[in-house]
Amino acid sequence: MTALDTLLSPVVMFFALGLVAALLRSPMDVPQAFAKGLAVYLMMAIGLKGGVEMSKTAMDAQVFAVFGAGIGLSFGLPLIAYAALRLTSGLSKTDAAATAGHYGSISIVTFVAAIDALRIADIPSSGYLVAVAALMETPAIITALWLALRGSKKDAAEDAVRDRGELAREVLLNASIVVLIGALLIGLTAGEDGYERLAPFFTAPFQGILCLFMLDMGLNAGRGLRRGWRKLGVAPIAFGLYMPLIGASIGAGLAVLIGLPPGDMVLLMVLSASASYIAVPAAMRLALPESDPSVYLTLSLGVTFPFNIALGIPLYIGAATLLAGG
Amino acid sequence: MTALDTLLSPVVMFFALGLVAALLRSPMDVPQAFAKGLAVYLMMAIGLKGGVEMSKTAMDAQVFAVFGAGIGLSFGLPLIAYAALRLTSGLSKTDAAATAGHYGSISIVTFVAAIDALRIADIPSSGYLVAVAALMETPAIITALWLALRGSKKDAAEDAVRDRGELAREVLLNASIVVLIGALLIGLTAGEDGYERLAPFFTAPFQGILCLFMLDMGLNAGRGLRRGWRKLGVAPIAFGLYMPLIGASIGAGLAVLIGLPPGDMVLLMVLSASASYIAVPAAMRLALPESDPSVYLTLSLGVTFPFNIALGIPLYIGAATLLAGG
Amino acid sequence: MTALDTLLSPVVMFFALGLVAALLRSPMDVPQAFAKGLAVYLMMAIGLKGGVEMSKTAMDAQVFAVFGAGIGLSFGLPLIAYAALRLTSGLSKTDAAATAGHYGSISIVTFVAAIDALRIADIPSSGYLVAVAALMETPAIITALWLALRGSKKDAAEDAVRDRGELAREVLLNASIVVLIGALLIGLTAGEDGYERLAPFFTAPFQGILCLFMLDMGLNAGRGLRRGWRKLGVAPIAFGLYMPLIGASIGAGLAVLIGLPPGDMVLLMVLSASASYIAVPAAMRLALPESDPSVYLTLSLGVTFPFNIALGIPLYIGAATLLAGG
Amino acid sequence: MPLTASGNDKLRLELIIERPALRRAEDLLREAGVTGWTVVPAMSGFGGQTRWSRGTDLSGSTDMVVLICIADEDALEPALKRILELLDKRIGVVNVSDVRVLRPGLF
Amino acid sequence: MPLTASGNDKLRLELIIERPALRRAEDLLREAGVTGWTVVPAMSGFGGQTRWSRGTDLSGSTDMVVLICIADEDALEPALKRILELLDKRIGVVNVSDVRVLRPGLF
Amino acid sequence: MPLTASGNDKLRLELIIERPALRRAEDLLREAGVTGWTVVPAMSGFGGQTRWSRGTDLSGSTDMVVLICIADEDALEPALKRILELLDKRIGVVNVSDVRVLRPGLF
Ligand SMILES: Nc1ncnc2c1ncn2[C@@H]1O[C@H](COP(=O)(O)O)[C@@H](O)[C@H]1O
Ligand SMILES: Nc1ncnc2c1ncn2[C@@H]1O[C@H](COP(=O)(O)O)[C@@H](O)[C@H]1O
Ligand SMILES: Nc1ncnc2c1ncn2[C@@H]1O[C@H](COP(=O)(O)O)[C@@H](O)[C@H]1O
Ligand code: NA
Ligand code: NA
Ligand code: NA
Repeated sequence: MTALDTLLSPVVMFFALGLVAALLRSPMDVPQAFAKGLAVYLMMAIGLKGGVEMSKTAMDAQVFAVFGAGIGLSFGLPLIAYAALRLTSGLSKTDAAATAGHYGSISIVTFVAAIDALRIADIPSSGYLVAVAALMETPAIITALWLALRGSKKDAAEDAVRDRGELAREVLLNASIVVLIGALLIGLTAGEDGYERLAPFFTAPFQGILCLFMLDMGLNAGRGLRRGWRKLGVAPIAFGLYMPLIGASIGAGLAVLIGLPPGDMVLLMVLSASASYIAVPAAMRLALPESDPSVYLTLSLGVTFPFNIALGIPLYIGAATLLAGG
Repeated sequence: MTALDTLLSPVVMFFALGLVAALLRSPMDVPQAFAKGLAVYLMMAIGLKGGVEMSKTAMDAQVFAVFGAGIGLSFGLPLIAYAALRLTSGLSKTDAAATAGHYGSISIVTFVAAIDALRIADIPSSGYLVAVAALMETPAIITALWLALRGSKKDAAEDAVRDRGELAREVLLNASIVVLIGALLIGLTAGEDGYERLAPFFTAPFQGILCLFMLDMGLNAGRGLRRGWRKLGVAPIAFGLYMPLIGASIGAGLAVLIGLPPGDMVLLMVLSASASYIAVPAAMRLALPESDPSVYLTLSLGVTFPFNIALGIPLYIGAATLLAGG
Repeated sequence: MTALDTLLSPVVMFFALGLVAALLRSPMDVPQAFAKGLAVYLMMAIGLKGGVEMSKTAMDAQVFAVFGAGIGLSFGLPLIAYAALRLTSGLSKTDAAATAGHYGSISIVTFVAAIDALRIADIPSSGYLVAVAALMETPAIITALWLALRGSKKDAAEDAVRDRGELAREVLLNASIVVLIGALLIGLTAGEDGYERLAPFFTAPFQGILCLFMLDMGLNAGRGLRRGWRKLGVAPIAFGLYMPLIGASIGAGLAVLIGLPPGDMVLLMVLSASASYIAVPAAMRLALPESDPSVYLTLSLGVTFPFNIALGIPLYIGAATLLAGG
Repeated sequence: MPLTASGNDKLRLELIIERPALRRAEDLLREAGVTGWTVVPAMSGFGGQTRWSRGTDLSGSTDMVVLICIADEDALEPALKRILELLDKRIGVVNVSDVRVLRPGLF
Repeated sequence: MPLTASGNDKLRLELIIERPALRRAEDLLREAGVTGWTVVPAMSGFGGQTRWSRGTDLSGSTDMVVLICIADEDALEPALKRILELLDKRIGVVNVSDVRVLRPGLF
Repeated sequence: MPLTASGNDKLRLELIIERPALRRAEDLLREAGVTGWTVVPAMSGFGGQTRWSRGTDLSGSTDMVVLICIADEDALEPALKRILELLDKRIGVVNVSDVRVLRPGLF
């Protein structure tokens, strides 16, 4: 059974190990510098592999349709998220907008875990979805800022404008965009041949390094949750659980319209369902300093990330095989 | 010849390189965050491998006998160490108790180096000894606290009790216990099949990473020795050399009683002979702040660790092949 | 075509990626501790491989001639560099001497990139050039100090003498010398057999790790350049571009005299052409504190390093095949 | 001791601020003509209700830093007014104390 | 300048303490009602006889940290008494100085 | 409060200096009889014209560190004279302030 296989994959189990250790207040940690280095490695690896795969197939209309869908999802999902938060939770306009932005953007680690799960389930997927992931990082931030600053005092908007240059750099040139897009292009140029020489570093140890990284993610998620959950009411926590399902459903709908094969459908669902915890919080601290980081960090890293890793991904795989494989 | 082979193994030579560089006051260092990350890797690797091996064999009475022996050694060895230190060295009651605790507990890097040496010598060993290593980390701390606080002013004991929660977490949930036990369970669940996918990360580069880590250990041991040796008299330094032999002998005796094969006997000897320099010092700073860290850190990392790596392990392998293979 | 192949090798492209990201002021970075750890790995890897190769061939007169040539180049090149700088740039005596010292010493990462380029071009080279690299690190520093302190007030010279011990340790026992020489000796002792067990860590992932490291080098070079170029006039920047060519030419001349095969000639040219940005700046801050680090760091890391990686190495390979293969 | 000479009295500004706001604070200082400062990374902190510690937040956006700036009162005063504005919506703590310096000409 | 207004005077506590004792010190501060502090990691130090430096001791148990706390005298006084007790057997150095703050209401 | 007792007044030296010069500064302090200090790593800084930040310079030779030393005026005075000489050609900033300590006997 796919779902159980995924749940018992070493990647998920190491995440669970970290989560449990943090909830029990273990003093252990994976040094931040080491984990960040591993994150750069993971992004290089999926970028290169995606590029090599893209070098083998033509860019047809379907690919551009998925690019468009991804950008549309990133712009649009925060609107739904904002409405849901304003209606159900007591969050302020600013906090709701900032949080909504996280759910339009993506979590690259969730994406990587989904690629791993697809491999276990033996479902093929396309390399260009790495590009879709990079394209979906940023648009959500624009929607979030628009939601927060619309009709606000001149003051706040002015602030945001003054920091525009810095914000643009932070958002368009952050590590994941630079490394993903860069490695994708390098993979495209290097092609199958060039990749072969790099494969011993980038293919073979991928799963193992992902395990080590997931252990750290579990520790982070658990600590975030332990420190932040008190500040969150029931409504925001519920939002962190149902919003990925809304995102995944819309992603799946678009994938069916475009006619994507099941593997690619799963990845588009995962991108829609996942929430950012690196690029978007950094942008929000810069542009909306009065927003409360403990709300969005706890939700995206402490609630939505574990949900997607443990339950979401198997669920999306199940749904996609039903929808596409029918 | 086994002993020379071990001495000239790259793992031992890189340790020697670091040690010599530090004694010559080289400014070089391996960044702490990187070395700590590698340590987590090493523990994941031996935990997973141990778990996979355990998944293939039944847990019989002998296994439980070794668990019991390990726990008993960890509780008991500090009593011998304490008596030796109080009789021969001028160390205060607190310092002697704190130091004794280190020698009941274990050094996981020494254990890993021993596994490597066994592989060079082509002697098989069992996966469950990783669990024994984890079990032996903690009991010694309880003995040390009892030795130090027995009959002391209400004050100190009260302190220790007040921090009990923190101490328990520090001691029972430290990185090596969490990662060793966690990876062992994950290896058990994943079994041979799941491990195959992880093997490229966890088996192939193991020796190389161990070399890199050993270079750092050599630097640490050398620096610790250079800074701390002046504070130590001849008696404590002698203790750091003969105590591992006492520990190994008792470990070997128990192994003979249980009827362990030579590889497992070596590992039990190494666990008994090695001294902690991560978990126990942290616990002692917390529970016995008036103890002097430069005594126990210098002894365990600067004296006993190098002794075991360079001379102890080949010696224990030789003894075990004599005793068990006779 | 060799030159284009080298330019489009993943290693060079990842360097370019980092350089561009830094020039566009991307906030991304590879954690320093992680990059430093990778650097130790790279040096261990080339040291070990060099040592294993040396264990297979005899040390003949030619080898010692190359050792002598390397030491001579390191002592001598700073004299040329100093003259060039004093004649063309407005740099003070101290700054010119300090900068000159960098160009007599070597950049180990450039050396590693050249080994990689030789592999792509399928040109063999000898292991003992790793030893030449280590030998060339230091002599240039002595020439630089002599140039700077010659005829200076007693004061400055006295300072330099007072710190002699520290300076000697900094210079003779820095990370790259310790690790290169140490790993070389370990590789020599271990020989082909011992290396086989380490190969999965040290051979297979080499290129991939070099890519990751080069991304970081690109970021560093770009940032150094962006911050420092304003302080530099046209003459020093031109020096950073023509000095490697001078160095490479002299290196090539000596290689022709000694009768080196093309691969070894390339490596000697690269060592002569490259400039230090780790060992020498550290020594200069210690011994010539009044020298301006932004001059020599910007030149060696921001100008000469990228030049060698992108254009120099293919050029030297082309020249060497002409000269030696003619 | 040279420390008691006149002109040696300076102010020491210590600004504990979240890392994303650091660049803005630095720009303000530079615009106000302050000639130097040094930034030290914090590893954890507590503020009324919540604890943070470096490494738990992967984005680093809640990390705090400590900016230390030695300056003349004349240079610092205009900078402080603008920093007060900056801090309005930001997380941050600022304190100023009297210090003596050895090389007064530098500031 | 707002710095000279009354109520702006606070104390700055600087506690240099070994990392394993940090949590206890923080608990004492919190129990005494202090509302905020920031902790900065040290990289090395010297104390009479021995030098330590981060990274040599793998357990990190001899690492020192610097806790900076801006607070009212009223809040700090009870905390200091208990910290003095804590330091009795511990390794640590504590100093207090006078500072002025910009937003006095926060403390 | 014990802080106002006589003998509690000490000086706090804060030396912001480039890392390669740290060992020399420490030697000077030790020779002058100062009994303890703590060093904190800086992550970035600005000084008139150029910004530096840790990690960009691979040699670490332009990294700055902050040395904090609590000491008696008597012990510090001779040390300061020599540090002033050291700083002559070096990059560095030094300030001294008045603090009160809890355990005056230690210094
Ligand atoms: N009184 C204080 N003294 C020193 N640092 C403080 C103080 N109050 C707050 N901080 C720092 O500012 C951060 C955010 O504070 P807050 O906005 O109150 O949550 C804390 O985590 C501390 O690092
Ligand atoms: N006077 C002082 N000023 C600043 N830090 C100090 C001082 N004395 C001791 N320390 C710090 O406290 C640590 C332990 O000191 P000690 O207990 O004297 O060995 C030292 O390594 C320093 O980090
Ligand atoms: N006024 C100041 N306050 C604090 N740190 C300073 C000051 N001036 C310089 N620095 C530090 O000293 C370094 C070198 O300064 P400079 O020699 O002026 O380039 C800077 O990058 C800062 O880290
Ligand atoms: Na999303
Ligand atoms: Na033991
Ligand atoms: Na050179």
